Amino acid sequence: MEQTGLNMSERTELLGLLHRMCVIRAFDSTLPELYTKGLSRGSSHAALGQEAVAVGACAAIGEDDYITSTHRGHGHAIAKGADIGRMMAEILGRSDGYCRGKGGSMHIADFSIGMLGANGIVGGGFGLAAGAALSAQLRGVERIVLCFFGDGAINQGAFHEISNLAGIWKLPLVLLCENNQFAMSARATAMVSGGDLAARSSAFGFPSESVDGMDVLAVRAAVRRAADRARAGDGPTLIVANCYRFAGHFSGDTMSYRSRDEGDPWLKRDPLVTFRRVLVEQGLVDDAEADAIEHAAELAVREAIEFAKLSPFPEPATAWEDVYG
Amino acid sequence: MEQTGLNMSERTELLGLLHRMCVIRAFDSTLPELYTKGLSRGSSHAALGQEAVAVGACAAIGEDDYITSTHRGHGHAIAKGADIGRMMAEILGRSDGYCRGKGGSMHIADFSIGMLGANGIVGGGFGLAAGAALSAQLRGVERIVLCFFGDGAINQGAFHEISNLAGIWKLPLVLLCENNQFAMSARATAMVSGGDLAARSSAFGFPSESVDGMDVLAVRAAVRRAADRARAGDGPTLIVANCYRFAGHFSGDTMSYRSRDEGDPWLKRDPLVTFRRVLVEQGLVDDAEADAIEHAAELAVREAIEFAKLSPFPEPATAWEDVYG
Amino acid sequence: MAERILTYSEALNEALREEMHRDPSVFLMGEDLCTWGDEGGVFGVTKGLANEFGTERVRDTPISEQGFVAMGVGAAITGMRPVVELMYGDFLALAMEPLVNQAAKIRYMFGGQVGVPLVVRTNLGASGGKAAQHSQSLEAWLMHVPGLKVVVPRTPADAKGLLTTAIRDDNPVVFLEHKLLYFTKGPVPLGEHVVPLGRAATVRPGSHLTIVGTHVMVDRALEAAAELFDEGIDVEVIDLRTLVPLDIETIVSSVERTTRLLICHESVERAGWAGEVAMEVMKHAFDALDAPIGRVCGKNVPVPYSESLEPLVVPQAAEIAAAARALLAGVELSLPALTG
Amino acid sequence: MAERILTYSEALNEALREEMHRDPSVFLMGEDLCTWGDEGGVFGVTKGLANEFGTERVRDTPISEQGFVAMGVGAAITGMRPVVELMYGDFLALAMEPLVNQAAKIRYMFGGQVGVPLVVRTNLGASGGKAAQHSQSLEAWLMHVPGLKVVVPRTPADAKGLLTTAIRDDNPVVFLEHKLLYFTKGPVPLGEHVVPLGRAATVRPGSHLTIVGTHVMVDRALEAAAELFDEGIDVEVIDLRTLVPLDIETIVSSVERTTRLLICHESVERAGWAGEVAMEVMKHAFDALDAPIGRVCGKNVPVPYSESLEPLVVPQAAEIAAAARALLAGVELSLPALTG
Ligand SMILES: Cc1ncc(C[n+]2csc(CCOP(=O)(O)OP(=O)(O)O)c2C)c(N)n1
Ligand SMILES: Cc1ncc(C[n+]2csc(CCOP(=O)(O)OP(=O)(O)O)c2C)c(N)n1
Ligand SMILES: [Mg+2]
Ligand SMILES: [Mg+2]
Repeated sequence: MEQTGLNMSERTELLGLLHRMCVIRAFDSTLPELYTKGLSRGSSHAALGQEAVAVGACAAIGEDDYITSTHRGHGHAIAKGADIGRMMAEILGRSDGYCRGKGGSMHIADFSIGMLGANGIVGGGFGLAAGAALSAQLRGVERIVLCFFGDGAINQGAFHEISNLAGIWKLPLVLLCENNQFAMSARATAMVSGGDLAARSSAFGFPSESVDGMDVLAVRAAVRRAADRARAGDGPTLIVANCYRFAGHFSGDTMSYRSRDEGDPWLKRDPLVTFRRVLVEQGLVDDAEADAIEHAAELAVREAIEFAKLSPFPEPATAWEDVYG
Repeated sequence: MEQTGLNMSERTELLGLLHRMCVIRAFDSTLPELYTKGLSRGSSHAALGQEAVAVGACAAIGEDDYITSTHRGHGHAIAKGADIGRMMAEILGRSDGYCRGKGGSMHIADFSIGMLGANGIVGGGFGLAAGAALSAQLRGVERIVLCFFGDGAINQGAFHEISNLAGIWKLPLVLLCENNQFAMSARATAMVSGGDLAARSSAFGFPSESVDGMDVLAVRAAVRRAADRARAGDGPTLIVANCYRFAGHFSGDTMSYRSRDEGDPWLKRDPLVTFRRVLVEQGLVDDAEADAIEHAAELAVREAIEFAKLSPFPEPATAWEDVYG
Repeated sequence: MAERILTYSEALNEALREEMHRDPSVFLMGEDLCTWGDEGGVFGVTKGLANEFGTERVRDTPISEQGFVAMGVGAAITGMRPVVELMYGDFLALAMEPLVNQAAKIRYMFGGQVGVPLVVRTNLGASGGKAAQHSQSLEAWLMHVPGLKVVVPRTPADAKGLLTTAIRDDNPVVFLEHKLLYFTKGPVPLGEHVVPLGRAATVRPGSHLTIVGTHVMVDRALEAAAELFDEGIDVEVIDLRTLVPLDIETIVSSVERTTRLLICHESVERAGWAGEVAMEVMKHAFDALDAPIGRVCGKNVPVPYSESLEPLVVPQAAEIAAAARALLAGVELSLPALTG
Repeated sequence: MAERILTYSEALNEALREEMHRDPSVFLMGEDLCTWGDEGGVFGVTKGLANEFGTERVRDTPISEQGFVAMGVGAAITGMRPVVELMYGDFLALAMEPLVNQAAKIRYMFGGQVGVPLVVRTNLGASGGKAAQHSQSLEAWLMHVPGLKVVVPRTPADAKGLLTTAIRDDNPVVFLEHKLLYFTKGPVPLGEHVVPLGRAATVRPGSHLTIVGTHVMVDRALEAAAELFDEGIDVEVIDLRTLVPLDIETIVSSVERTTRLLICHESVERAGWAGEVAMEVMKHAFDALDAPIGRVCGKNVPVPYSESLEPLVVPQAAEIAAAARALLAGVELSLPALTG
């Protein structure tokens, strides 16, 4: 775990990171329950075990910066500062949801905080991210774009086209690959020719970095470096954050394609546990305070669920709204 | 110019290479005339200056091997052994054309010699080539696939998807990029991030090689190495053959996007002239013989035109044939 | 012929298995075909096939839809019969280039030198909140592409019989399943079962009005028909089974008897294929028509997520019944004598 | 308003130039926009714009259609108004994912948080032997996607006025030009010229039969109409100008007068948009119809190369005239009195 420079002056920020990771953990832990109770529908994808990537990465960019997300997007949204009540209302298909119930788990977006949307199309975010980066460049605003995607998405042609375009136009783009080892049942080791995801940027002449995706501070540091490059006009960077999908692809996934214990080494490095331990060891927090943070996160998620449940279903007439504007 | 091992025993083959290069030169030189005379229509793209790539590459593979081609495909077809009379008839839209007049210049194919077709979609050949390679692998036949494409096509996402697929499945595929410096008016130097086309294979962990595309023997040698790898089950290779598009993108291209003389260093290295000189210097041919080869090529093309002109236009009823079979 | 009760998914699986046994050139490609769920396939269609035939012939692909569909085309023109799966029909949008610009045109554009015996399987339809990017029904796009055949099986027996035919066909066939049908059950013949392309099935005879549809719209039309029968309205229901080729004869001869036609599809109304059926019916039987040809289709909106909205945008039985009533408003009807 | 004679291509160029002056958020992306030919653009549409506005705002792209269309979407949801060019309409097949799964759905799927003011320009049509992969007319696909608008200008004036409107529209607009029209000429208003979407133009009044079409089909219908007039048949010709929104009122009110409708499109017949127009007309004016609604469309085949074949698969004036005659066969016609 990257620990250099942990000090009291950063305390609030560091506890904030822990808090957000706990919120994501609590939030995505409720998904199976919501589904079995018939409160949610469609598919919702938990990012359990990947909290450090979302939180570390979003901590490294500014409020005005953009992110694009994926089907596994709750963590990204929370890390970027989305309201979990409205997120939960969306997952429950209610009128107070971010999309007024029209999107569901796979389409949460909050344009007011630069969260340009989860995406049901694997690789669908590449072009949106690069386009937003071009937009920022053309408008002359100092915004960068952080594009989250998976080890599965890197095999889409869109990755190639956008990497090339971002490279020749030096777009302020950070390509953040969450290598959680799987794309549904497909292992990254079997699907990525050459086996080295970080090597993919070499085709386009821009740098890449592999980082421990279980370490929130390491992720933050890597994304900061990439963000600095982007802001300096030096173009895109590829970051590969190695992590592990603790749960199934979505609730109901029996995971027959992986052995029960193959993930154990990863589970032992649970990013929440590790980060909490570091903070305690460094004397930035004691166990009681850390427990309180965890409980606060759980409470916040329970409240989000209550908020969502109280929110009415969208009126039928809304089905006809917002096709055109 | 790669010259090692030029000897009398290879003489027939080497003169054959020269002959095919001369045929391509003569064939594509007639395109403007055909167009202005109203004998051809649509667009036909000359490969003048790129003869060494097509001929060198096809000389390195077997008769049973496959090639896929591009919009600039006459040279590839001729190098693979297509009949120039039927090619010309196709360009003239006649019933004796390879496609019975339905395809034209951009869709010449000869499945009987493993020429799986020119393609009007830039990058359209990648998937066909990789699929043919998979087919050969599955059928257990010792065929490999040579996929011709341009410096423009390398920016299509299809290149990435197919490179990855060919890599993980170790397909018998040779990816041959003809870097003729331009994609219509777009310079490879401006459109290829990082500037190094050969670097593109590093993303997928398979080798690449840059080769002088003006040197037919160098191209042949490089493709032989790649073909050997493919046949050995070691998977794909990327070869970048550096060359120059001597003429416009198609007849009528005013080339205002490039200066009159910027191509001069390339033109000085005309692959036909160079190869002929080497053969003469090595005593494999004298000037009279070389002239005869050139004249024979021109004559063959004139005959092809006569054959094509005599071929009737397709009957109206054929318009309704071969939609389904 | 002997039959058993199978699900639609099992019936598809059986067709794949039998054709793979029969013809070594048949192989499968797609995402999560081998080990997902219970031995393969998000909807179980490829269950057990990787174990039986090996991962050479049942190939898990990376997420590269354009690429692996294009490879299907390349394999098809060099002696193989690939069956390629797109996990959801919405991903057709990623694979239109190889399907439309290559597969559909190769035979014609190359003057008949070669055929493209490729099957691309995928599914259509809204189901349980999959929302805008996992619910589309894009069959009309494919119908609009000369060179492609378009198959839309509804029953398990047809699923088996039509997939068998599709695999043996020498043309590119887009084989469109429906998410809500995978786990419906029905009798399926044992052993070789072939259903020809281009033959619609009259699934309910009737005399007052003809309803044509595909997939679950047929079931909803049958529901509506049962309700209408109690009101004295006798509806004939036709399951098209294939959209290209389209069995216009069966539709026309029905309409000539009933004089009224209602067309139902889940795909969005605007520029959907209802218009195609209507144009052909007008061409052949305009004088027989006693009412405008009607349609009940998906609404012209993306599919929303919420359970309170999704059902509004997809035709339900009640809407079909209402449309049928409207086409017969003011008409004096008598039910046919109960013979036979 | 003052007018000059411009080509369609020049008129489009003028719209781009004026909108780029007016609104700094407008920018262009596509292949060969800057230096190809005579200062940019394969059909000259972007001529001089890179020189005037710089290569930041007029951007030559690599050959990455899916990627740069998707970037157009990303730019459009973050404050820009991109106008993206696909060199040929056939390349839409490469860009359906960003257009359909992203651009068309973003506003709805995200609950109205954001719009997508994107224009994707490209062209349709067969012209001079471009063959199967450079001749398609795929507008029906786009009409079938809720959230997209579809514009099909025919005259230079409309080219300018509709492109201006499309750029100012807050929705994704697919702007479909026609290869045979780029160098046709007509009067074009100087300065701001805005043509609303959703208003068809009646380009020839007539009383016996209505023909609706787009692009060059309108010209061929006019040709046919002139020929038919000599035979005593008086045809009304309507240029739809936009397909989404569709001006059904103009069509219906015409058909209510003429009682007969013929629909012409160059795109292939099967599952083309003729059926859409027909369904709407039947819905609103079935009783007015004295004949089946007819259509003359592209044939259900890929476009062949040879000059002896290409014209057979695309509707020509003679075929339109013949279809019109057939719809009026046996009908006693009188030409309207020559007043006003
Ligand atoms: C274009 C497309 N293909 C396939 C799918 C089905 N699908 C959804 S998630 C997924 C796996 C994605 O893997 P990865 O990118 O590694 O993300 P992860 O699920 O691991 O977060 C697949 C195949 C899809 N939604 N979109
Ligand atoms: C998908 C697609 N995009 C654009 C075009 C138009 N186009 C035809 S050739 C060409 C340039 C191709 O460049 P390159 O791959 O380098 O081949 P070259 O012309 O140099 O042989 C372009 C843009 C096309 N035919 N297909
Ligand atoms: Mg993954
Ligand atoms: Mg080139």
